[in-house]
Parts: sequence; C-alpha cells; structure tokens
Amino acid sequence: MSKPTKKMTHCNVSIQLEDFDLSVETRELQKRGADIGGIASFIGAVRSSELDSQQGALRALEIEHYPAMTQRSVEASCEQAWKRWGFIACTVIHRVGRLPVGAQIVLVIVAARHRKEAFAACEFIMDDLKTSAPFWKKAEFENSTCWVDAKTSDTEAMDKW
Amino acid sequence: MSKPTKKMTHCNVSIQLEDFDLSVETRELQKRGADIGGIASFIGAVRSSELDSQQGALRALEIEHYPAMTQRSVEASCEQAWKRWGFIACTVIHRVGRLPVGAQIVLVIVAARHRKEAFAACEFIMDDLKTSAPFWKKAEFENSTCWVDAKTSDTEAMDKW
Amino acid sequence: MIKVLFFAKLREQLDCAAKSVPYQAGDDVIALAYRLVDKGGSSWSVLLDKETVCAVNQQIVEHSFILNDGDEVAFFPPVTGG
Amino acid sequence: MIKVLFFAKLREQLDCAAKSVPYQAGDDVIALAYRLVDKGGSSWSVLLDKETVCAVNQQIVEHSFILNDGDEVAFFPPVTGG
Repeated sequence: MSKPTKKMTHCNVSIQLEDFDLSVETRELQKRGADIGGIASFIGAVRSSELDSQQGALRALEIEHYPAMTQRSVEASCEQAWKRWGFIACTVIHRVGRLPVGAQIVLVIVAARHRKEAFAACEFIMDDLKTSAPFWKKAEFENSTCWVDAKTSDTEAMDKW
Repeated sequence: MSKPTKKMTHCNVSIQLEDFDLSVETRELQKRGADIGGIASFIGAVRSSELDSQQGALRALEIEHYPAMTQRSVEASCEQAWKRWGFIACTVIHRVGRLPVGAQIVLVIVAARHRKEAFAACEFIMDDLKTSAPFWKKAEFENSTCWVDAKTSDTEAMDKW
Repeated sequence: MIKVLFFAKLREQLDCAAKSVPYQAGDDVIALAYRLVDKGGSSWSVLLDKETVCAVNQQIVEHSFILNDGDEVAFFPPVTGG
Repeated sequence: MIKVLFFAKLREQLDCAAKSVPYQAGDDVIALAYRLVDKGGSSWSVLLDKETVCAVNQQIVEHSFILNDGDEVAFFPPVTGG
C-alpha cells in the first residue's frame, strides 16, 4: 500500500464479539473537537427475513472473518473516505461470532464539520466494507445452516462512488 | 394538505427544550420490528465556528420556532421521505431555546429494511427540514448577537432530491 | 379578521410579534403586505422583499395565495434550523 | 514456503483451513491454485472459479499476482459482512 502523505487522525476500528452502545461511541467522537457540526451513523442488524428461505425461520448469523486482514481492510475503507471528505473522526465496530435475530452487527459513525461530508463518508465506509472487508455470514435456520451469498446490489452500491 | 391514501405508521416528531439521548431513541425504533436491517441517524450540533465572525467566539445559538407550524412541517418532511423510500419507522427531535457550543440541536433516525433506504431517507429529512421547517438561529457572541443567514448550499442540497 | 404573525429577525425589525388586520375579500398575500406597509411605514417594506417567506395556516405559500377570513398569516425570513 | 489459508464456505468445501506449500520462483496466484488442484483433486478446482477471491499478505490481488517466498495467500468466497 502506498504511504499517504497525511495520516488520518481519529479513526477507531474494532472487530469484536461484544455488543456496542451507540451513545457511548458517539459521545467519544463528540469529544474530538468543538468544530463537529454533524454526526452521521449507521447500525446494521440481523433481520428476521435476511434470506428468502424454505428452511424455516432464521435464528442467527454466524460471522467468520480473517483476523489478520480485517482490521487493516476496514481502516483502508476509512482512509479512503477520509481522503475524499476530510471528516474529523470516525468509529467502526464490526461484531463476529454468533448473532441472533435482532442483534446489532456493525456500527459506523462519522463526525464532520458539515452534514454532507458526514453522510457521504458514513455511507461510503458501509458500502466499501460490504464489498471488501473479509467477513462471511452463515445463516442458522431451525433445521439447517447455509452460507449467505454475496449480493450484486452491494457491488452496484460500491460502483456508484 | 391532500390526504395520503396510506398513512405512515411510526413517525415520532418532537420539538423540545430538553436534550436527547441517541441510544434511547434508537432502541425505541429497534422495537418497531424484527425486519429492521439498517438504522441511519444524524445529529446536528452547535459548532464553535458556526459563523465566520469578527465578533469573537461563538457562545451559543438561540433557536426560535413557529410552534403551531413546526410539528406538522417536520411530519410532512418525514411523510415525503416515507412515500419515496418506505422505511419502517423514524424519529425526529429538534431542540429550541438557548443551546451552547457543543450542544446537540437535531436528531433524525430512520429504521429500514436495508441500508440504502435508511441513509437516503435520513439525509432527505435533514435536507428538507433545513429548508422548510420554521426554525431560526440567533448567534450569541461574546459582545453581540446576530441572526444566522440561510445558506444557499442548503437550498442546493434540497434541489438534488 | 386575519391574524398576522412575524418571526425571528423580521419580528425584531418590526418590533411586532402579532397583529390583527381586517379581512378584505379577494386579498392575496401581497395585497395584505402592501396594506401593512401603508399603515406601518417604510420599515415594513421588508415584507415585500423577495426572500421573505409567507405561511398561511401553517403552510408555506406563494405571495399570490388568496386569503380567507380567519386565516393565520405568518411572515418570516428564510429558515435556518437543523 | 507459502502459507495458504481458506475461509468460510471454501474452508468447509475443502475441509482445510490452512496448509503450507513449497515456494516456486515465478509462481503467480493462478499457478499456485493449479498446483493445489493437481495435488488435492477435483473438489479443489473451486479455487479456479472466477468468483473466488485471493488475498496476498492480507491484501486482495488479481490472480496474476506474482508470489514471493514467505507470502501468506488466502482464498475465500465473495465477502458478505456489514
């Protein structure tokens, strides 16, 4: 990877088993400067109808990842967003392990001077993470399991940037 | 106002003096259905450099509104977004009164099946609110006060929808 | 009667938050504004500014909007919330 | 030596999470994949699928990427996080 000339300052990435709290993470970011005018955030959760399935109700997703690569991949997404929109700070948390229906999976928060940069950077990081960070979901139904297929809509979402 | 044929179900709008808590509001929305896959939110805060000013440091914003109109104006913004993106539920909180630098001003949360609708509806509601809801900011500096002028960038942001 | 409200910078400039004006059949917003300027003096001509916004019964309208007896009319500067 | 890792559905299909393969100067990713298929049998041909992703030293690369001794090579299906 080519060294950026200027380093992103406040980018906090965590890959963890534990759940997260949106307010706690947002308050941490709000401390990063009186110049923060807008904070955009996104939470992805396990939907009951994550998959159209003949296999009964979804119970949980099991999320596998590639530990040595995940952190740097997500940081690279943040770095790209930072170069484009120059936000003040961001936090990304992605959970791994077994997550039941309704559980929070991923959190992205971006604090910026103005709302436009906050929204754009937050959505970009989510879209980029979806198509480049090494996470895989296995769906657990009542009587069976299956790996979730990648969606072309995610690749298309990334192409628009 | 022409009656919509189908009414938006979960739209919670509050105009208030009190501060709000992002996690509390988000958890309320998360209860609105197991089919929620994405929650996008935005917080607007009082920036120290809200205005380029010769008048010293900004201390606070005083937010005036038109009580009889504010609620229905914000609800109309939500309704428009709901008709376009069909989200599951949304919450908008806008504070009024005197808000010191760093204080939270506005919160928009949209819960939807997919991230794309959540992001789009959340940003739309913010952009529409900025150009149509009857709120006005008065800036309080160390030795003077002045009304904040409307920004053409806000009108432009709305035009893109 | 028409109930007329003024907000924010406009309210301060006119030193007036609300007033009642007799209803005149056929008046649109701009005719009402001219009556207010005639009565109030030149400082009130701010109501005729292109950027001044008008709401009738809590909905933003064009300045050609025709009024009805009992309407609530509000004049205010461009909004700056959010 | 080249350290080779497999993830998710690929790991299950191959019933293998990691293996070591001798380094051969000049090999690119696709050459390495062919060597693994030759040795492991037809079930391993999934490595040659167009949609199979390859990362070298934790960065996604094209299948024509030239390997160096000591590289960590990972094969996996398209990612589905977020």
